[in-house]
Amino acid sequence: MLILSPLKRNCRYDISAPDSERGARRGKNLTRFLCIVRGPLFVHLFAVSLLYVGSSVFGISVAVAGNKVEQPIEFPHDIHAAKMGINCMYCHTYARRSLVSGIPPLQKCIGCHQSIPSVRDKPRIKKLFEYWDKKEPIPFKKVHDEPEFVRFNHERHIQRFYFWQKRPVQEVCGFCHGDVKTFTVAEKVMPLTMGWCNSCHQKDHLINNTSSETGHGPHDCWDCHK
Amino acid sequence: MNDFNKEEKDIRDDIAWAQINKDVLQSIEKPRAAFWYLFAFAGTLFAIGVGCEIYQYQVGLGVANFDNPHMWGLYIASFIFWIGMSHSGTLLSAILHIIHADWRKPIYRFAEAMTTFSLMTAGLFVIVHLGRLWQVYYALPYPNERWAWPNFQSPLLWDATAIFTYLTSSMLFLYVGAIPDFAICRDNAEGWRKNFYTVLALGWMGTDRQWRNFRVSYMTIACFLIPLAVSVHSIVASDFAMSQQPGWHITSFPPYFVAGALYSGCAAIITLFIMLRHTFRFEEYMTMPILDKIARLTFAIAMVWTYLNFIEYASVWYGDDMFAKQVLIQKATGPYSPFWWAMNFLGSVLPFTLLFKKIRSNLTAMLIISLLLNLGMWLERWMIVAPTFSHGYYPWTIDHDQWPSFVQWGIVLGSFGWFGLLFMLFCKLVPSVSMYEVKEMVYHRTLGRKHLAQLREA
Amino acid sequence: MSTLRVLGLFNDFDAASDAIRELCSANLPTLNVDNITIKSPIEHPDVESLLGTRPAPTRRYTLIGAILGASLGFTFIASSQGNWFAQMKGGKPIIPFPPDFVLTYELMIMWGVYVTVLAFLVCAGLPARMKSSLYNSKISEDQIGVMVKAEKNCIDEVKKIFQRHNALKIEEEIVERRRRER
Amino acid sequence: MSNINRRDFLKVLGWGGASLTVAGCGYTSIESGVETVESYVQPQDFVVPGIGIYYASTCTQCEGGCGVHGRVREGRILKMEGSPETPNRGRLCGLGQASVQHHYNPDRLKEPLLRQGGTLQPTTWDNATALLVEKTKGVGDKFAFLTGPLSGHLRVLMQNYVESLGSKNHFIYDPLAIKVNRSVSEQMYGVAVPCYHIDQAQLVVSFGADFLDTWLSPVHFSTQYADFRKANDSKARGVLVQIEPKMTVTGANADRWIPIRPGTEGVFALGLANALLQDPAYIKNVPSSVTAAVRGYDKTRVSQETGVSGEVFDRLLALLRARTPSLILSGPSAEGHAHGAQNAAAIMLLNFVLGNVGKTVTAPAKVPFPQMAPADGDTVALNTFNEGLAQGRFQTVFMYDVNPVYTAPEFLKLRDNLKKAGFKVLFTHYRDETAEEADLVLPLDSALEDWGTHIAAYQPEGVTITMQQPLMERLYPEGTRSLGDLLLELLKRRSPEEYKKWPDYYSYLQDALTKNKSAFKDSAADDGLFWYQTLSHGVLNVAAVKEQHLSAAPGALNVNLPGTAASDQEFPFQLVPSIRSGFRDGRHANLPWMQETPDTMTTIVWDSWVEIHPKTAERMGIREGDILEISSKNGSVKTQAYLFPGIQPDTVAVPLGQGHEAMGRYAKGVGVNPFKILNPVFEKTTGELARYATRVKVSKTDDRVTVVKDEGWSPGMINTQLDRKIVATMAADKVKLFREE
Amino acid sequence: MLRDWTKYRTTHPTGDLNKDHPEYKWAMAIDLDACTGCNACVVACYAENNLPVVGKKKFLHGQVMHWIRIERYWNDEDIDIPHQGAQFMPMLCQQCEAAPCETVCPVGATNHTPDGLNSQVYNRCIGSRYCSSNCPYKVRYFNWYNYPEQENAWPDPLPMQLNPDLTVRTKGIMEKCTFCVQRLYEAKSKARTEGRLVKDGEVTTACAQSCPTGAITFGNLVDPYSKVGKMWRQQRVDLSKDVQDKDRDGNPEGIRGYRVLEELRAYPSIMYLERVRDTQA
Repeated sequence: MLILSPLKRNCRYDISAPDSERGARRGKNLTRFLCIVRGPLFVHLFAVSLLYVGSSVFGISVAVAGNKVEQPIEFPHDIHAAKMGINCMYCHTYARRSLVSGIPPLQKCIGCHQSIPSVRDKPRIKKLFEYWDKKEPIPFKKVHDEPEFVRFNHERHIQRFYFWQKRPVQEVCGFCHGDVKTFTVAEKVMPLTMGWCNSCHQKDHLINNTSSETGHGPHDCWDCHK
Repeated sequence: MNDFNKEEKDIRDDIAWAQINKDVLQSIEKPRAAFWYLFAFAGTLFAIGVGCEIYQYQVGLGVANFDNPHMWGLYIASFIFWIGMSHSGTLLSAILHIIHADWRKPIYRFAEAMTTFSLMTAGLFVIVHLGRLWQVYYALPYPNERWAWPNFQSPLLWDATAIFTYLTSSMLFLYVGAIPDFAICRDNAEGWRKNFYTVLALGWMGTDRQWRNFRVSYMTIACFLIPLAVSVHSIVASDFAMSQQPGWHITSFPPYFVAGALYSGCAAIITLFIMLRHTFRFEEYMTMPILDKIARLTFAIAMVWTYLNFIEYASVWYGDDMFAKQVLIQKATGPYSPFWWAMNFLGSVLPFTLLFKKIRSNLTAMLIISLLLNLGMWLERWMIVAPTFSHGYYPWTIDHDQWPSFVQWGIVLGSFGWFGLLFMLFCKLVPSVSMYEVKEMVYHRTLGRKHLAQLREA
Repeated sequence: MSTLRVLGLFNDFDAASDAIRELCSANLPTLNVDNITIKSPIEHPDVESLLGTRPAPTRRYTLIGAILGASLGFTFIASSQGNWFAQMKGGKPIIPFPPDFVLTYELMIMWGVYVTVLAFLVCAGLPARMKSSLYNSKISEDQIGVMVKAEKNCIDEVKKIFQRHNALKIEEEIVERRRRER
Repeated sequence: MSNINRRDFLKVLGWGGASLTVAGCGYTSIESGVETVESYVQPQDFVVPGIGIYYASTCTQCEGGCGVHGRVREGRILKMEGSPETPNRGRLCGLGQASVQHHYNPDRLKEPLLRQGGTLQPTTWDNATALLVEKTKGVGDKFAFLTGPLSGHLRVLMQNYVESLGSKNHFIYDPLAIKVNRSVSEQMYGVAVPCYHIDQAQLVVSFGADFLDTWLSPVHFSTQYADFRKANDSKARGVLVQIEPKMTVTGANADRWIPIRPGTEGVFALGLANALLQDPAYIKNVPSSVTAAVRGYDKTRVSQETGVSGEVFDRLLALLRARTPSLILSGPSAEGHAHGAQNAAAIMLLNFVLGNVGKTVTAPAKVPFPQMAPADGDTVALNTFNEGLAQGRFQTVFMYDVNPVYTAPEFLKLRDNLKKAGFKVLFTHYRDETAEEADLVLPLDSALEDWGTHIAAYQPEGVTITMQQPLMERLYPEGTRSLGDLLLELLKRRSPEEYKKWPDYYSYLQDALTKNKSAFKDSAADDGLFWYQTLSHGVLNVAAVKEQHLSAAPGALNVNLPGTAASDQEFPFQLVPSIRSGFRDGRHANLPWMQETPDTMTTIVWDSWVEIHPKTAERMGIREGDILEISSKNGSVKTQAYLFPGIQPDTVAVPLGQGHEAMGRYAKGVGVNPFKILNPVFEKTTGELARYATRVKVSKTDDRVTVVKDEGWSPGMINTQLDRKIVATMAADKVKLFREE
Repeated sequence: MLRDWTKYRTTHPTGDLNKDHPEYKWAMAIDLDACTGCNACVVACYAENNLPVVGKKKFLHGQVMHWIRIERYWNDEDIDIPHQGAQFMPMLCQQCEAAPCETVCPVGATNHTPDGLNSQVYNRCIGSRYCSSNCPYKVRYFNWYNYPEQENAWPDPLPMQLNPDLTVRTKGIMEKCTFCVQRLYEAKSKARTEGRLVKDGEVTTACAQSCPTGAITFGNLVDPYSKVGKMWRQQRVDLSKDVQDKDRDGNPEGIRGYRVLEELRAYPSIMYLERVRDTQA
């Protein structure tokens, strides 16, 4: 496999790379390890005994999770989410209605900012209005980008944890997206690997905040794989 | 008693032990030229195979000319063939060891090596045949960040486990059995070989303690290997028997496969026997009587195989499974019929030539026959795999003209090259005749003669 | 008083066994049967039997290995099938016994063999550093060596016995000093 | 993706970018900061990324005019579905589905082409429009416009334009026209296209009318067919009998498929009529003249002329007697002969004899806007156009929605005649055969980018006007233009004050429809609301349609059918140029889906073939895959043989639509074009080209190929189920009936 | 695991549909008397599921990728002149309850979902093709080539038509009809948000939606009011039987429902209704 892997690279459509590649790119091995050692007792023992296998396969490295992404406009989440305390879904308005949460439309930013003269001359805001005048979308970079064979449904998670369980929105979104209050530009802090998803999907959660009835996430391959 | 004298000896019992060392050790230093020709030939075949594989890897399995009904082809057929090859090694080294048939001693070492290497070759085919072989690690049961385990219900996974077990076990068996010989090499070699063998010999000194434990453990492993070998090919058989397809879904497949395996294995041993005998000047040790014994063994197994073969046909013919019956008829009359009849002829009729002493004692004849038998066995595997695909349950996809492309053939050839390379390297590095055991053999014969003499006096 | 090791090389097993027999019967002081070692190119149970029964305990480990393989194998397979990812396949149970038995069987053999080999190495004291100089490449060829460890005083007697059974070669070394260092 | 203008495209439809990469290019692992995701600048409130929106429009793939709903996701049209509000009742055929591939076709023209120095060179639209104006300055009658069938406002503009140039030469050409049928129905029923109620018939006898696959409005008829076949204890299951030389899809679904000698359908029909009219119950249905006229067509004569056994004849007769109401349909294979009109008349006569008229054959509603009414094409148009060219009467020629160079038979020499015209303009989507002859080639918007109104020729339920509206932004905003806009612009040049109030075609449509919205069923009072409804429903039902009545005039029939042609030694076979629903007249040949979809009857793909009966083939020593040469007096084609039991033994069939020399990567060089070898036989009364009247000879060549088809087995095997229960068949009288729930 | 051991030891189908599938069991009923073989379903499937067009050469090698195919058989009796027309058969993945393909996959890329579908996880597939060799209907299709990339099955701008709800499969991956699972998923998600189950007719597959004669009926077998459920009950076809009661005594009252190769005990989820021909004609 090692000999052949260089050949493999030229196959852009291949929908899953060896884990060693992923691991090499950015390690979230601590969480990976946690994923391993949860579950049946024997799997636990087995995992410990075979950790060296694991490490060889998904290349353990001590790189910190998440990496800064260059964005055309350094959107300050800290100001909006922390200082202003704006609900995430005020801007990411599609999250509760669709699979994708969506980058807020430019209109949204302008809607408020044209009535906030105090910050109009800040460089970022200037840039923003430049785009608006050109009627061009801001070419933001995707920060949390699942592989395209994964169907992650924002609507379902928001419905379950925000609307039914009535958890605070920052907690609900933050579970996967990290504590945005502390970021300017969003960073990927969680591994978002299959094992990580499973670690949560196999837990029992309350159905809603009224009843004590619980249930766990779907176990059906086709719920997350497309 | 008298016939003990008359019977020609399968090994000279007055041969000096030192001589044995000399003869065998020289095989490692300077073989006949034929060795190097064979080596080059194997190399070429292997190169062809690699070329085809790279092409197939880059473009996709389509170039092997598979299609919707014909999902598998020569790869799986050859896979079974190589697994089958491996069994005779175990037969000679383990089974005959347990029943104390000591004529095995000069030849079991290379047979055992054959086991190991044909298993390696078979393993390659599993990977070559995959659509996304770079993902093969998905099939390994290791704890991973996906949290997904392989499917332990799949016969393919049993295969993997069984083959891995078999491969490693027979490797260990081979190695353990060779330790005393490594000691001999150590004591006689110079230069890098000295260090090489020193490491391998693990400081064997032939003390009674070492010999004692050696004897016990060697026997134990042998006992393990026999059920293992049987289980391995039964599991390979269950790849087919446990599926639902007409012509595969047959209860008698496991024994049938095992018999076929031993059969092709014995044939292969004859081939290699003759080659080694020539290239390494082993006339003293790989003697005609031994060849004669193998030939008889082969004939016996051939008859077992024939019997099971007919059982299979009969059970299909007289059963009421219309689909399976159609497949059988199509095998005998359809486009595959030449191969099918050839397989039956080579497998069941040709072995009868082994009844004749003249033929058994003619090296060239034996070489040709053994090769033909192997061909027959390979065809058998192909005839198990292909016709079922071309004439399955569903009439719309029944499609009789889909033949393997040059890529498939190339990779199959390559596998023979690969096996050849490994095997010859082995013979070059490890004494392919077990010296200490030949010594034992000679020693026991001497005792036997003494004992006889005493009897005579009395 | 210092202890020595003597190695006598004999041409064939008869000579060697006679020598051993005499050594045992000669009931020399401070000569223990356990201190007699045979070094031979091939295994030879009869001669070894002269030295009384000595243990070859590998089989015990084999049993342990096999049992371990079977039990752990099954537990592992069943638990990994039963973890959350498990989904029904072909209407079969999620933890189906027939396939698991096949795999258990294989794992049993696998561990059995591995442990046996390990046991062999351990029991046979391999890999060993050949520190004792009392080894002769002839042993791996065709001569049988009998090695005796004994006190200085009866060493000569031993040598005599060896010569009486026309040993081809007699070597000796002192193990005394080594012991004192320890 | 298409770099041409993806950027601008994304400006408006931002999320397109992201989802394109999502759909197209799989990324292998959890990325961060690799893909760009572009948000909307100003989204409409109903647009949610990740959720598809459906827009109503009209399918223009065939003359059926089905309403469609297009699924749009992030600004890209992904899939077409049938609209439940139109006669196709939410269904859509494969050809309709494939319209997206016309839209996204890699071979679509992206810029105007002008012939300079013999070759077509890219040019600008300004340049092109300027040329159009210049070349049409004062051409008067030297101007000709050859178009395909038209309806709705495009037809209005087209006529106005041609008139404004002072020309009368507007030719409407349809290579697969069923003009004969229409004119005969005109005589017999008094309407060109009556309504057929298959679902109400107990028995349908179709003389080669492939109504399930290619005839008039296939999807609508299929929905009717479903009801027709349903048996419950209130209604018996309808029986379908198909009489034709080559088995069509409809024939394949018939309870009884009767192969008949081509051209003798009329005789067979008269035979039936004659036999029926022995029975007083039927005599009263028709004037005595008819009874007299059909006398003499007795069973023996019929069976020896048509080659249909008397036993089969009797069975059918019994059925006709037993099952009423029935419905008799006349199709192209009966009409495509010199005496086609008489065949058709004879066949339609049966409807009168059996008293089906008014029951299963009724009058359609009259279209209240005559200038918008569907103008169906014919092949006479091509002949006259061709003559005009030959005499050099035309100096400027416009062509739209036609490919005459491909569809015209060889004997017309159209390619050469076209050279005599001074300036040839083609409005098209592809660089097809005609484009290669034209001087100016103008790329139009695809049907999914354009506005329009359509009135289908076949109006089963009242009169419906279907709206065509863009399902997505133009792929090539600079490259392509809407013909409506173009015509408006040209008209403005001529009479500005009349047209200046409409900036573009869209506003013209909106204005025109809103003005007489009173004419439509339950239309909102408010103009804005009305328009909104119109677009969201995509269909306008004309209120209070004028009821028509069929003028039962079977007397108009004057039958003197020829006997069977004396067996032709030189050309022993009759050629059936069969129609494939996927290709029609060949305009859809560049759709990969259509090429890849196996032909229903033969399962052959990506090629042409000649169907020949196994017995005949055996006689001539022909195996499947042999390359045969099919030659008529006017040329020959070479293609592979396919042994096909569903064909009359003295007949061979070659499908139309393949054999393009240009048009695109998928169509070019695939198969052969039987249009070319048709003989100059014309229908006597209408002058239509008799498509089924060509006699050919079949000669075997030395070449042989493997036929590329979906069915398995070995070459030449007739594909059966090998005693497996795959497709089970039950006799109608055994079936247990269930009450419809 | 030991707590609910029995859960791991159950087999399907148990005979109690609601026990096997508490919420959904997607199933089909295809009326062969209504099917005209017009191929609309085939094209609809190409459009919905991003199926590559393989071209003539690969089609010749039998490497076509249509998930649903229209089969055309001839009658053995009147082989010279097929008086009863042809026999058409839309064949797609039968979504068997006890699917032979599922057990044999070495990596478990194909499993049985709680909705009674036979799921195929493209990303998990390593291409051993064991599933297809074990499929009695041969309705699984393998990507022999890298169609999107190397074979350029979608030259620009055709990729814009690709449905973003599914992946574009690359070489070495097995694929098959999914009952348009992406549509089912959307409908289920919507229903879930509204706190209900999917209603009959709310969602359907691309083939069923396009079929001009409505020969294909798709729906939830568990839903007592679904059309498909009614048809199955009406035709007395029981999902969990390998021989239907009505067939034991030769089906005297002429009920048309049957399942293809039922005797193989794969318990397919698609019921066909026998084609009807009038013997008087």
